[in-house]
Amino acid sequence: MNFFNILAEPVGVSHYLLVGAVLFTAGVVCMVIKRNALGVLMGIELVLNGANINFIAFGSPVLRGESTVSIGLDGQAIALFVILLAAAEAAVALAITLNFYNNHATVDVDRAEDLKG
Amino acid sequence: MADFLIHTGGLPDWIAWAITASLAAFFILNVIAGGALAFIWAERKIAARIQDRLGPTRTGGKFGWLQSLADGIKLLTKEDLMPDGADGLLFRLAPYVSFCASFAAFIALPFAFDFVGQRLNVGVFFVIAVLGLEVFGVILAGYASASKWSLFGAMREAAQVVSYEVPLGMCVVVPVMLAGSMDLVTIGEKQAGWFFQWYLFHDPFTFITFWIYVTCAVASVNRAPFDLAEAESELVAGFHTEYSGLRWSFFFMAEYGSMFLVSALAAILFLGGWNGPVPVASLLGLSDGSGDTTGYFVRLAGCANLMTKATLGVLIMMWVRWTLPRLRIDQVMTTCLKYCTPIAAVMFVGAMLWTLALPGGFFRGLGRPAGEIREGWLLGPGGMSLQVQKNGEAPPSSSRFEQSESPVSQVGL
Amino acid sequence: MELEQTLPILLGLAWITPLFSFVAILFFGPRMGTHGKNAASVATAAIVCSFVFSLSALLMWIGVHGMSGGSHGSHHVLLKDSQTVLVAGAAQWNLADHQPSGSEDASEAVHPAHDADAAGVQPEDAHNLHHSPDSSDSHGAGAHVPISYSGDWYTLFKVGSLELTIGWYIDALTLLMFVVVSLIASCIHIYATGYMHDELHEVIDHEVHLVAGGHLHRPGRFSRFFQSLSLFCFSMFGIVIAGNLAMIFIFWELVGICSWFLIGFYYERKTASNAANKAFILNRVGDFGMLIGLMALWGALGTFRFADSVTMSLDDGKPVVAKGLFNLVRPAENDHQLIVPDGMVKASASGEIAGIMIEHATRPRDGESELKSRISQWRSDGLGSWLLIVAGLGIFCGCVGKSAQVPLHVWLPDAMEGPTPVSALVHSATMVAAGVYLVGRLYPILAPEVLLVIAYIGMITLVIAATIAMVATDIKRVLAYSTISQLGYMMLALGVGGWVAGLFHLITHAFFKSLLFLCSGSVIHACHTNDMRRMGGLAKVMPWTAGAMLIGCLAIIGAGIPFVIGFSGYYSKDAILAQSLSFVQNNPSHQILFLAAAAGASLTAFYMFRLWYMTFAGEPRDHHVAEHAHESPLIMVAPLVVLSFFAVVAGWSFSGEGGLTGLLEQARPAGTSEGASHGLLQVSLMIPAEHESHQGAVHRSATLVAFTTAALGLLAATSLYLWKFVSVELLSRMFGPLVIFLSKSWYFDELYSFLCMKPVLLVSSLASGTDRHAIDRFVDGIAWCARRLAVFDDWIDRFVVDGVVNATAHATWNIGLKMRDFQTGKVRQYVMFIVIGTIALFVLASMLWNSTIAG
Amino acid sequence: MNTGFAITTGSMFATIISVANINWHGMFFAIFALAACAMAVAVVLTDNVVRMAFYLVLSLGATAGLFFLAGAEFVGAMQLMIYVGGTLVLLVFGVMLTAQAPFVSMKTPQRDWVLASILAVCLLAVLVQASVGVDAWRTAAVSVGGGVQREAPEPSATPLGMALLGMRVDNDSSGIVTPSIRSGYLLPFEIVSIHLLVVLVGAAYLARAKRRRTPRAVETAGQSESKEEVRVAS
Repeated sequence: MNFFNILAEPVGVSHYLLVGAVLFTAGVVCMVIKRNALGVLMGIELVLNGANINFIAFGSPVLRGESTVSIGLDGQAIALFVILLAAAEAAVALAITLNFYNNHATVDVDRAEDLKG
Repeated sequence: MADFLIHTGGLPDWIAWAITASLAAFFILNVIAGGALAFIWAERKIAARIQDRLGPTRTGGKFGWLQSLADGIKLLTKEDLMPDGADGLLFRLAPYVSFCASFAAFIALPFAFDFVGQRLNVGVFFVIAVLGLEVFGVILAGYASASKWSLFGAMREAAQVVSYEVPLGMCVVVPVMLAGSMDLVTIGEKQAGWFFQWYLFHDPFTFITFWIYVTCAVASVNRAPFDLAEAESELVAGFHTEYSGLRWSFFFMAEYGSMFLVSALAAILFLGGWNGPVPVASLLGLSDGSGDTTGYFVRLAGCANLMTKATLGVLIMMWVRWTLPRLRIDQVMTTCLKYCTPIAAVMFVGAMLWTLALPGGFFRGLGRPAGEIREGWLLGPGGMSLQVQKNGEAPPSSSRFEQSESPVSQVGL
Repeated sequence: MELEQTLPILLGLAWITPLFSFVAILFFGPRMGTHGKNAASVATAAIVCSFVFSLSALLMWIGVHGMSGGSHGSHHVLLKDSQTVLVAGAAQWNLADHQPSGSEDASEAVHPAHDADAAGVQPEDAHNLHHSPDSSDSHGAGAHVPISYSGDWYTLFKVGSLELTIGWYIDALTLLMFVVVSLIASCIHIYATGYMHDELHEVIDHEVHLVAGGHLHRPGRFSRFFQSLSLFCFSMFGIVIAGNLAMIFIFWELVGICSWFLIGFYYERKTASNAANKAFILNRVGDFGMLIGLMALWGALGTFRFADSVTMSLDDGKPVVAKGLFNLVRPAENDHQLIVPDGMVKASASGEIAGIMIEHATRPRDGESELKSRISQWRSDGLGSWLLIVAGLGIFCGCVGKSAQVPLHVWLPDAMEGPTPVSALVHSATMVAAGVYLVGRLYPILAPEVLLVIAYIGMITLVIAATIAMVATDIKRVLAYSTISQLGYMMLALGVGGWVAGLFHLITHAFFKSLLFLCSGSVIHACHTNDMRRMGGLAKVMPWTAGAMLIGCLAIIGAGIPFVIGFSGYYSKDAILAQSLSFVQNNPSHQILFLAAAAGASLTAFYMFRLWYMTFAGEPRDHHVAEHAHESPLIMVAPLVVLSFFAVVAGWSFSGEGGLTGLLEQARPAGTSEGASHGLLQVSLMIPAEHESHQGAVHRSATLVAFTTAALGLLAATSLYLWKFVSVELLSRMFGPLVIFLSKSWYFDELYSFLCMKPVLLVSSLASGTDRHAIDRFVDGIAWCARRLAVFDDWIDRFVVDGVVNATAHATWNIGLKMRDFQTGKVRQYVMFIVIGTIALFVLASMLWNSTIAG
Repeated sequence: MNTGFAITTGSMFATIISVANINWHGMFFAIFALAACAMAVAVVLTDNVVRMAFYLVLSLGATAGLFFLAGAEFVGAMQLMIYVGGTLVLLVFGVMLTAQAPFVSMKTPQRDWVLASILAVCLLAVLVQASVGVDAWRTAAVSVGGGVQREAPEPSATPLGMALLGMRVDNDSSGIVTPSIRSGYLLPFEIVSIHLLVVLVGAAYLARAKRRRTPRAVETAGQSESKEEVRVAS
């Protein structure tokens, strides 16, 4: 069907997926262009949220409650775990960043190229 | 009310819903703003009394009724400054973030059992979470105003609030467990009846939990003795050092709003919510559930109940503030991590065991987590079955609140 | 608690305790106290425990069955006994079948056994019960059955009819052996604690001369000594308690290996290690014969069990009786007289059986019936009796090896290389006793011909060993040869039918021989030499030892006031002589047996007192030795006292028929107590019943002969070595060659080296020659080819393989250098790569599988 | 293309503001979705780290709103609490601790911008195609919005909690309660809890105060002290 009709239709999973896609892309771009390690971290958070939106959308009782392909509650559960693990990841990543900052006196990820081949 | 508008007023639905929603919002806003005015006045008087002074006496009558109103006007007319070097955008946005946070938390707070902006079935959780957002505005303010005092204040507040969310959450979980629901309305309903039906008196553990909750609540709205964020003796005024005028007053409203909020939460979770100590209504044979006008007035009475309890809580906070000395940051952290958290955890386990041991609690009809759990759900894989017995009447979430369904429930906010 | 349930427990404990101490010392020995000092206490405690256990077992036995010989009991006693056999057979704890617990198993097993024999399920017992009265008045105590309990602890495995079990066969003999062995072993342990104290610290072995000159310095092996000692006792107990031949064989070999450990204790000494090897190898030679015997028995009879075993059959609760060896060879139907069992008859008549089976191939049942009818006839034809004889001889071969009979006796004198306590243990109670014990245990299945052979072997051994002992100068060697000759006595006694006499002598000899060895040990300990010619006059220095030794000598020569009282040896040796006398009277053609025994008595007296005089009496010949000599410490003297006490009283009988002989009578094999048992092939051979030798005439004359011969020997020794009427040198010069011949111990070693070692060496030199000249050449050739090949291979390796490998490596290296540039170390670029990859993948996938992209 | 776009946007507004019955769900979805996307883009576009954090907060908050709309209240609240309340506070802490003047805004070379934008366009195209491509996803199953639903809100937290306890009590697609169809989440739950504990310890270890030779040692050490506590608490 026409691509732009999406805007004319009642809200369905695809709309959520669109939002997720935008967030995901934004996160990736953020990871790519931010030189600040914390910026990269935020990019990661954005990416995770994009994924989360997809999970929620697929598992949502409101959107696809009676649909046969709904993953039902699993979506929410997985989203929950994603959130928790994101928190953990943020803690560790931040710790690493601070360590890097303490050792290199900068948070510029371009300066973190000790592994350069 | 929306029904009333639709059916009798013959308005189209969405206008009716819009009117209702905006009315509710207006009501809540007034609770905060007017509450803030009243509380500021009350605080000044109480502080004065405790310090053996008189406090405001002139403005508006003998007791200085209009003192805080005058202050408000002064603040409105004041020029608000922004230090150069400050991050303009964040500096401007920060107060509104705080205020919106504490304002949005009121959405899920029931004043009587269907006087509620939006009846969320994760109400408690929602309130706590949104309340936690308030700190963000503070941090932004502290950072944006390019002053190290502000920054330190913000840091402290952030550290304190975020860490105090842990024991706070644990304390909140206890009544949630007893009621078997996170829906504030359900929790309140569970405590209907005489005052000894309140969760405060459910068992010794809940009793202790209540006091832990009070401590953590005071800390999480960073009032004295936990007001490290605006420790005027160390940091000039903490995170709002650079603020003045209207923005400053927004911070203040946010603070008083959240004070009132946590007090109301305490009232609902532990002190029976809108149920008075004596079930007058049911004694008179009025069912507050019925949608007719008497029921409406009964709900108004319940609303008054809750207000009273919450106000009492706020006054107690003031009293504590002007009585106790301020803690050091490390002491604050110690209190949270070394004392409140373990005690709360123990209380949680204790209450759970208590519920398992005597499901009736001290008195019949209590401690039955029957809120949202249906029998059908109890036969899990492997025949795992919880020690849950269902309430006599149908769970409130299913039958009793049909006509009181606010339109906002479909739109999610 | 019933006796048949108590005894296995007690004796089993007594048996297993030394094993525990062995294991304990094996693992923690060196850590027990300083230099493993407490290992001695552990081992001693263990052996004393087993002594206590076995003593209490013996006392319980006496409490139930009394001390009087069963053969003279009245008949209802016999009925009880025969039932006891049944019950004991039923009450076996077979751990292999899944009975919940021993006791209830026993209780449920007992009742079926009773009503079984009431219902006459076992015909032999029914027969036994009914016919005992008339059989009794027909000939003496015809139906006498030894009281014995047997059973199994554990079944190792069960293949067809072969069933190896750890079982028990307990009768008075077992109990006596247990008590004696544990008692003597305890004394020896205590003694050894003192004797081996040198091993507690660094030992300088003066008999080992290193190539670099000087003597060997080695750490002490105190704990190791006691560890081997404990294992030794454990194995001996195993032999004694064993309920079947297989188990006996196992522990037989264990004893062998223990003797190897102990004799080779000072293994740095060439002589010691040689002696150990010699003992072990000679025992192996004997055990080969024993294996043959076992195979003959099992192949023909299909069981190793001694006693009948009653097992509940699985389909119906009825007890199933599996006949044991004894009951097979001496069936109760036959009044326990020895007949060739059916199995052996069939085995040796296999040809005929095959014929019968073929002609009745269509109707096998008739074949069976005809077999049954023909068996007795075949037996009367004498088929199978050779099999029985071979079995007996084979097993006796093992005994020859173990208890050092001619021609396998040469290991025993060399075994003196071990520490003296070991010699005492080996020669008194344990190892050499094992052979005699085995002959006594298997007595029921030994055909008269076998017994005759045993008798002759024993006689020859007796004389040869005694003559050698006359001229030996090493004090321990004298004792060793005397041991051999005493063992010869026992074998002789058993061979001429003196079952009780032989085992009685075994026990008494155990006491006084261990006493003698310990005494010699303390002498050696005092003088640091074995050579009697350097001793003399030690009686003044070490009175206790001298006294104990004197008692030992008197006991071994069987001194006593005739018909009144005497040392233990007096009774046993008299019994032997009497039995041989009655045997000779019955078979005049074998006069030599009695004469040799009598002569042996006087020789014994001679060399024993020669030893005593040369050691203790007269003047010290070597002052250097004499002034060093001293009395041994108390811990070594106390066992001497204990043992000498037993050496004196062991033979006394307390009330009428009581005493050791009475107890042994209870264990006498069934059917040996009544009159003549005739040979299978040579019917004229007749072995008299033992109690006939107790008749007045025979016994009296035997006693007199024994006394006179012993007195003569004593007189000769005294006149030669104490009064010195004739100088010994003169005599030895007169009989020079004879003396040399004797002191070379009849050139047995040379004979063996000529007969066995020379051929072996020849063959081996031939083999080595072939090896060196033929095989090595071949191998070298192959090696040469291999080297050539290797050179070529090396070339290929270097130029082809390495070339490829290096090329690959180089290529990889260059690629790596190229790839380096991608590894920028910039996180953001990595992310970018990831995303690009993802997109590429997605596009690729959508192109390949034409998925629903773009609607 | 342009015209089609205009038409469809027009039709969109028509659908949203239809006087007869206003599609609240659609409206709020539009609000939240636009907020989330705009804020995410803002995160990308700003150079100032603190503002990035601020925009991120708003974006995530809007996402939480979307969760609420989608009927996952619990997850939404969780998002607010943990993400916005915890993780981001943590992030802002990091920002402030490392916010020396040169690092607050670090310029990215133009080349990267160009590359990234090309990349973004491709990725977005792929994702959008994927999300719009499937027809089954484009129709909302239940007719949300419009008429007032009379039945009580379906509890969402309890099935989740029971699932975390290892019991599945949620209706599967056929609508009947069949607990044993899908497995619970007890094990993942435990694993995650252990994981969080490990992470706490590890983070505290990584960021512990070390003695260094650089003069900057003192303050960073002092700050990392207070930061540890926050991390433990969040």
